[in-house]
Amino acid sequence: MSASFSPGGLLRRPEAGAALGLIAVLVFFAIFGGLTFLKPAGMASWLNVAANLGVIAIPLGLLMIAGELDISVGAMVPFGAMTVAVISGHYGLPIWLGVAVALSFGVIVGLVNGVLVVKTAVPSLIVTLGSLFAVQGIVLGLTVLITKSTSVALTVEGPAKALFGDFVLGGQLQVMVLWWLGLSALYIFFVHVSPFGNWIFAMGGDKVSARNAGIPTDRLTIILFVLSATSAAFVGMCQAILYNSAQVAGGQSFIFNAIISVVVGGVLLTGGFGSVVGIFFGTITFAIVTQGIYYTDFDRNWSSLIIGVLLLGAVLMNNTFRKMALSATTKKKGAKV
Amino acid sequence: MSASFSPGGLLRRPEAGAALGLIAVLVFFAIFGGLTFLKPAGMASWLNVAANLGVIAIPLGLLMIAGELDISVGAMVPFGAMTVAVISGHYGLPIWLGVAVALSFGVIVGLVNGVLVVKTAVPSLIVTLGSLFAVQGIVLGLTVLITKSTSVALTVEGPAKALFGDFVLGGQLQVMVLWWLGLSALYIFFVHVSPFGNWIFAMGGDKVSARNAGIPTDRLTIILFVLSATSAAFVGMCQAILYNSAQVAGGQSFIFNAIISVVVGGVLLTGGFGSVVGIFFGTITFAIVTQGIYYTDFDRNWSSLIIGVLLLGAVLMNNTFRKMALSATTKKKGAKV
Amino acid sequence: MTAPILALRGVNKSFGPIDVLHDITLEVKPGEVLCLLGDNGAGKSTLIKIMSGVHQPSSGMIEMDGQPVSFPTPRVAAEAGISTVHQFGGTFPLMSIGRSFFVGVEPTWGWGPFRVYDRKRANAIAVKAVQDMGITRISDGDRLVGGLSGGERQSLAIARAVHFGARVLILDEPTAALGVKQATHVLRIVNEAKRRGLAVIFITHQVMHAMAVGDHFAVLIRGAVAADFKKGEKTREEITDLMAGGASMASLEAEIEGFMASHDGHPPPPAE
Amino acid sequence: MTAPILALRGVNKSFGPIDVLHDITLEVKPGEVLCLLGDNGAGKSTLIKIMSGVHQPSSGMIEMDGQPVSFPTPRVAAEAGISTVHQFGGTFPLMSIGRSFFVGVEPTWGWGPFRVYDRKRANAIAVKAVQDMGITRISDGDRLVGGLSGGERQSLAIARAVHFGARVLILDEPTAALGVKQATHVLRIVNEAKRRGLAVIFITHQVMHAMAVGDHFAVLIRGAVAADFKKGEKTREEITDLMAGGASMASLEAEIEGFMASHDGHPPPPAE
Amino acid sequence: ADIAVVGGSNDDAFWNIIKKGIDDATPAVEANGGTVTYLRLVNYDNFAPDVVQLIRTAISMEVDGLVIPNWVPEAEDPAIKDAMAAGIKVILMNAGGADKATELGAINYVGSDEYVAGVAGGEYFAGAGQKNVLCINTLPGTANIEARCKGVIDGITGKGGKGAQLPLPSTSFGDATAVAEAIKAELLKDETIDGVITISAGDADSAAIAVEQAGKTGATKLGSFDMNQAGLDRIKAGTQAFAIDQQPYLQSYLAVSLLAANIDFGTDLPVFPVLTGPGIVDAGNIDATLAGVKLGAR
Ligand SMILES: Nc1ncnc2c1ncn2[C@@H]1O[C@H](COP(=O)(O)OP(=O)(O)OP(=O)(O)O)[C@@H](O)[C@H]1O
Ligand SMILES: Nc1ncnc2c1ncn2[C@@H]1O[C@H](COP(=O)(O)OP(=O)(O)OP(=O)(O)O)[C@@H](O)[C@H]1O
Ligand SMILES: [Mg+2]
Ligand SMILES: [Mg+2]
Repeated sequence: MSASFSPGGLLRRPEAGAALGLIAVLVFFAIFGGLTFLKPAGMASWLNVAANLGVIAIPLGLLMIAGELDISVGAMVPFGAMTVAVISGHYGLPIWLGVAVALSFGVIVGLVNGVLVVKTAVPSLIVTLGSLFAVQGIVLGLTVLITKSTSVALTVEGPAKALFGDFVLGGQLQVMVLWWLGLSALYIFFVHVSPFGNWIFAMGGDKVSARNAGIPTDRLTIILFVLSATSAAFVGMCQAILYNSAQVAGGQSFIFNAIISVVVGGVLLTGGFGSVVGIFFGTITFAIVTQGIYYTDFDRNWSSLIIGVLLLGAVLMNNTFRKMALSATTKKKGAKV
Repeated sequence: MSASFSPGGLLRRPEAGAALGLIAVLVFFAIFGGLTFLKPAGMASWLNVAANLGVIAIPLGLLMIAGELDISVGAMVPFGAMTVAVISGHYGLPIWLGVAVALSFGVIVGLVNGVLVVKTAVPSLIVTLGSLFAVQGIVLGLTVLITKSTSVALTVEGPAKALFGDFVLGGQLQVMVLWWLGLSALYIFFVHVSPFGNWIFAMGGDKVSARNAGIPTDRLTIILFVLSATSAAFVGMCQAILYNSAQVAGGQSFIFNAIISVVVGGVLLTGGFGSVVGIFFGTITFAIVTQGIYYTDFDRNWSSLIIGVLLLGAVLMNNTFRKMALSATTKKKGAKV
Repeated sequence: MTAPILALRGVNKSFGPIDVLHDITLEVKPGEVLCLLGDNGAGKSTLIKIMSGVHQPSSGMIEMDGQPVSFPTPRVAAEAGISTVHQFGGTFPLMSIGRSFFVGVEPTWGWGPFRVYDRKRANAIAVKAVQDMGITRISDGDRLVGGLSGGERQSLAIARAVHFGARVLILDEPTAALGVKQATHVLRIVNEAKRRGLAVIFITHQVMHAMAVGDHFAVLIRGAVAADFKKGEKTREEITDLMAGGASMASLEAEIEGFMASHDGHPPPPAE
Repeated sequence: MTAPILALRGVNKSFGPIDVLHDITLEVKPGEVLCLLGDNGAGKSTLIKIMSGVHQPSSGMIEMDGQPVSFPTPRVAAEAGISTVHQFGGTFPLMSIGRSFFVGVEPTWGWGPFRVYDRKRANAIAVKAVQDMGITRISDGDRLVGGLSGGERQSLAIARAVHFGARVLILDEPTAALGVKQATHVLRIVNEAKRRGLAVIFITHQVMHAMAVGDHFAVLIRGAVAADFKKGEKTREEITDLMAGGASMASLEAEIEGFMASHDGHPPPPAE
Repeated sequence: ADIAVVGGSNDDAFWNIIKKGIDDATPAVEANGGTVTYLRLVNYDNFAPDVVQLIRTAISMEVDGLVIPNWVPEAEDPAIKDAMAAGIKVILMNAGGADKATELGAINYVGSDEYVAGVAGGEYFAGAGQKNVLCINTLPGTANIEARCKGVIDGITGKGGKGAQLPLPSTSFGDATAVAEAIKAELLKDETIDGVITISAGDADSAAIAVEQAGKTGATKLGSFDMNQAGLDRIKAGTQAFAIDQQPYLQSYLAVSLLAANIDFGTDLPVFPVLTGPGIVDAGNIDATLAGVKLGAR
C-alpha cells in the first residue's frame, strides 16, 4: 500500500513480484510461442481471456484482502448468462430488463452470502461453497423447467450489444476489455486513492481492531460480497450477449482461475496485503500462461503440467519479493492455509 | 479433544454437531426417500460413497486441523488409478508391483508438497493447487504417451482383487468400506489416544508455540501431506481395480467433497479443532445427502440446490454447537477464510 | 466542581450466562485521570469496551455531559470524542504507519465520491504524533507497522488515540509491554492530556504507574466497584491489596522479601 | 563458587542484514536468578530464543556444564533441561488444560507404537501444577485453555515450564499481563525454583520485580551487554537508567512527579 | 497449409482419439510445408465462450484453414464467419451437420452428430426390446452432452418406449463410486428401467458395476457413447450391449486431410456431407474394433 516512489519502495510494493512474474512468462512465451503471440491478434487472444477473468478476480481479490473468500462466483457466471438469455432470449422481453434482472440476481446472491458470513460464524469458504451448489441447482432446475433445454439462444442488437457484448477496435478486442480497464481504474481509485481502500486492508489485517477503529466491518463485508457476485453475473451476462447463447454448466474453473490470478498478483491468502494493480498483472499472467500454450509447439497433453509449474514459479518469485518487503515483519503469525 | 464422558462434556465434543447433522439428514431422507433408502442395498449405496471419500477426508481433515490444506488429492485419485492400470493392465506386470508403484507415487507427491510448504512461505492452498495442475498434466501426458489412450483397462483377479477392489458381505459393500472402518479406527487411535494427535492439534492451534514446545512441526507437516496424497492414490488404485478401468479425467470433485465432509464433521477451517469421529460422521452425512436424493421423488435437476441447502444447514447446526462448546473462548482471533 | 464528561449509571453486562459486570456506576471529569484497577478477569476491559461502543450494556445507562447516550458501534463513540487504546491489537502490521494511524478517519481532499486519501498529510501528522511520544527514530510514514518493535507499535496506538481523543482518552494497560523509558513517556502523555482538559481512563496493574498519574481510583473486584477514592485517600499498601482483589498482599510481599532477607540476597545451597 | 550451568560465549545474531546481538557473553549458575533487562527491542527475547533452541547463533558458542553444545531445535534444548516461557503464545486455546500442559512430552502408558496418552495422569499433574501457582479455581483438566483468563493462561504456561524445567528456567516477561496477585505468585515461584537449585533467567521491564528476585543482573543495550552486576552493586535509580537504554530517567520521573506536586494532586482548570 | 483444429476437453477419451487422427494426418500436411495446431478446451465449464475464444485464437494465428465442431451455432457462427472473412477456409467436424456447413459456406461437414448418434442408441435399445431407458449425464448443462441424451430419449420414445435423463450433480463428476451408486439407486427405485446408457466410456465402467450390484445383470442392458478397452471387453463378455461409435479418428483424419488438400491443391470431394457414423459396436463387430483400440484409433 505504501505509495512511496523510491526505487527501493517500488520493489517493496505488492505488485512488484506480480510484475516480474508477468515479464517472466511474457519472455517465456515470446521465446517458445514466436511472433504471432505478440501481434495484435495474438495479444487480443489473451487480453480477452484476462478481461473476463479480471472483472471477477479484482473484487474476489478485494474480498481476499479483507480476509474472506467467495467460491460462489463459479455459479454466478452461468446464472448471469442464463438469466439474460431466458428473459431476453426465451421470453423475448427487452434486453435492458434482462440485464437489470441478471445484475440484481448478482446483488441478491451477494447479499445472502454477505449476511450469512457476517451473522453466522461459518467461514466464508463454506458459506459460498453452499451457495455455489445452491445456485448451480437453481440455474439447472429453473432453466430446464422454463425452457426444457439447457442451452438458450439470445440475439441482441443495438446499444446493448455494443455496450456489453461486441468486439471493438478492429474487431479483435471484446468490449469486456474496456470494462475491465475502466473497472480496474475505478477499483484502483477506490482501493488505493480514496480512503475506503484503507478500510479493506485494515479489516484483513485485524477485523476486531478494524471494527474498534470505527470501520463498519459488517457493511463493508457485505458490500464486497455483493461486488464479487454481481461482477460474476455481469461477466456471464456479457458472455451470453456476445456469444448469443447461454449454457447451464459448472463454471467451476472460474473459481480456481480467479484465485490463482489473485495470489499470483501478490495478495496474501491470509488477508491484509495486496493491490489492485498486482491482481491486474496476475490476471494477465494467468491468461498468458493458459493461452500462450496454444502458440507453442508443446504437446497439448502436457499443458496442465506446464501451467502448474509456471504458476508455482510465479508465486514463489512473488513470495521471495514479499519476504524482502516485509523482512522486518516477523511477529505476524496466523493461520497459514 | 476433551475426553470427559459427562452428558455436558459429550455435547461439547467436536463430533456432537456432526452427529446431530447426520441424524437430521438420515431422518430427512428416511421420510422423503422411503424404505429402499434404509434397506441394505440402499445403505450400501451411501456407505460405499462415504468409504471412498472418507479414506481421503480423514487425512485431509488432519491436515486442516494442523492448519494446512491439500488440493492436490483431486489429481492423486486419477494418478493412483492410472498408475496401477498402466503397470498391471497395459504392461501386464504383476498387480502387486502396480499397487506398490501407485502408492509410492502418492508418497512422492506428498513429500514434494510437504517439503515445498515447509521450506517456502507459500500457503499450502497454492502449493497444492500448483501440484494439482502439475500432476493432472503428468497423468494425461504420460498416459497418452504410453497407451495412446486416456482410458486404460485392467483386469485383476485373486487376492489383490479381494483385498482392494471387490464387494464383500453379500456383494453390496465395497471392500473399501472395511478399509475405511479399519483406517478410521487407526486414525482414532493415533489422533485421540496416542500422544501424536496432541501434536497435530497443537500445530494447528499455534505453529510457532508448538515448535517451541518441542514438536517436530516440519516433519509432522510433511508426514501429513504424504498421508493425504497416498490415501488419495490408494482410493484411485482401488477404484481402478474395482471398475477394471482407469480414466485420466475426474477426481476434482473429491477436493470440494472432502473439504465439505471435513467441515461438516466439525473441523475448524482455521485449524486446531476437530476430531476423526466428527470427520467420519461428516463424510457419512455428505454421502447421504448426495446419494439420498436418488431415493426421493425430487426432480433430479434440483439436486445441487438441495445439496447446497442441506450442507449449509448441517454446518450451521454444527457451528451453533461449537459456539456453545467454546462460549468462553473469545480471544482467539485469526484469519477467517 | 466540574461536571462529569462520561458517566456509567448502574451498568450490568453479561455474556450469555456469564455475568461480568454488576451495577457499575462511575464517572470521569475533564482534566482528571481515572485509574481503573483490579485483578485479572475483574472486568476492566469489558467496562471500557462498553464505554467505547464495542459492547452494549445488558442494562444500565451511559451518560455524556449529563445526557443519556448509546454507542451502538465504536464509530459512534469515536465521533462522540471517545478514543480508546485496547489491550490487544489496534495496529495493522501490513499497513503503513500513516495509514494505520488514520484507519477509519482518513484525511482526504477533493469532494463527494472522489475524495482522495491525503497520504502526505496523513504521514506527516502520524510521524509528528509518534515523535511527540518520544519515538524519534520514526521519520518515514510509509514504513510498514510490522517493522516496528512492540513498544513502538504500542506508542503508535497511543499516539493515535491521543490525536483523536477530543474529550475522553481510554488506555487499557498501555504500559504492559513497554520498557521503562517508553512507559515513562506514556505517563507523561497522560499528564499532558490531563493538562489539556481531557478526561483520561487509565488501566494498569502497576501501582507505581497508577499512583504517578491517577487523580481518582476505581477498583473492580469480580465485576463490581469495590472501592472508589481520590488520590491521597489510601496508602500504596491499601491500593495494592485492593488491586489484588482484596487479598492481603502485605503477607505475600513480606514472604518474598523476607526470604530474600533471610538469605541475605544469596541463594541457598542447591537442594539435594 | 558453583560452576555455570549454561553460558553464552561471544554470541552474535543477525537476521539477514539486521544485527540484533553483538558478542554476548553471559552465564547463569544453579540456584541463581539472572535478570535480563533492557529497553524494547534491545534483543532480550532474541537472546533467550538462542538459549532455548528457537534460533541458532550466527556465531559464538553455547556451553552447558562447561561443554560446548548446540540446540538445533527447541526439543533438543528442552531435553537438555531448559524450559522456556516465551513472551508470546505458549498455550493453545482450543486444547484442554491437561493436553496443553503436556504438549510435546505427553505422558503415556503401553509400549511401542501403541503408547496411549494418559489423560487422567496428565490432567491430575496439570491441575496440581496450576493450583500450586495459586490458581485454585482450576480443578478440571479437561477444560479448554481458551476459557481461561489471560492471567490464568500465563500461569499455566509458567507452571508448565517449572514442571519440566529440570535445570534452567527461562521466563520472558512473565508478569507483563498479570495482576498484582498473580505477579507476586510468579515471583514466589521464581524464588521457589531458585531454592530448588534451578538456574532462572528472568526478563522484565519492572524494576521492582527485578529487584525482588534477581541475584545477578545483565542489561542489554542495542544488542550488547552494557552492564553485568550482582545484587546490591547498583541502586534502583542506576538500574532504572540502564533499563531505559542509558537514558537518564531521573529527569523524566522528576518531571512527572514534579508536575503532580506542583498541582498538589489536583487537575489544572480545563484548558480553553 | 497452416491448419488449426478446435476440439474438446484435454482428458476426454473421445477427443484423444480425434487427436490421434490429427497426429496421423499431420505428416502429410507438413510434407507440403504446412502445420497443424490443435486447440483444445481445458474443460466444459464455460463452454460457448471458451470455444469461441479458441476460434479467435486460431484467427489470430493467421492460419489458412480451420476445422471446427459447431456445437453452439448461435455463439460460434459469428466467429466462424469472421474466420472466413479473414480468408480462412473452414470444415465443420463432429457437430453442426450438412445444412449448417452450407449455410456458413464451409467446405464440407465431416462427422456424425451427437443428436443423431443418440437417436441411433435409443433405437438400438428399442430394437433389442428395451422399454425404459435412462441416460446418465455426468455433465449436465453441457450442450454437446445434452444432445446425446436428448437423442437417446427421442430415439426410444419414437419407437414406443420411454426414456429419461439422470443429471448428476457436479459433486459426483469423476467419482466412479458416486456415479455407480447413483445409477444403482435409480435402478432399485424404478424396477422398470431396462436400459442404461452413459455419455462417456468411463461412466460405463461405473454403470456396469451398478447394474451388477442392483442384481439386474441381463435384465438391464447397458450402452455407452464412445468406447474404451474395458467397455469393449464387456461387450465381448456380453455384460454390455453396445457402444455408439462415431469413429472420431476418421472425423479428424479426413477433415484435416481434406482441408489441407483443398487449400494446397484445390481438390474437392463430391461427397457432401462426409458421414463417419453413427456406428454401433456390439457383439457382431467387436473383434475388428478391438484391434483398432490397441492402436489408439478407436
Ligand atoms: N466476549 C466475551 N464472552 C464471554 N466472556 C467474556 C467475554 N469477554 C470477556 N469475558 C469474560 O469476562 C471476564 C472479564 O474479562 P476482562 O477482559 O474484562 O477482564 P480484565 O479485567 O480486563 O482482565 P485483565 O487484567 O486480565 O485484562 C473474564 O472472566 C472473561 O473471561
Ligand atoms: N525473526 C526476526 N527477523 C528480523 N528481525 C527480528 C527478528 N526477531 C527479532 N528481530 C528484531 O530484533 C530486535 C530485538 O528484538 P527482541 O524481540 O529480541 O527485543 P526485546 O528485547 O525482546 O524487546 P521487548 O522488550 O519489546 O520484548 C528488534 O529490533 C526486532 O525487530
Ligand atoms: Mg483487560
Ligand atoms: Mg521481548
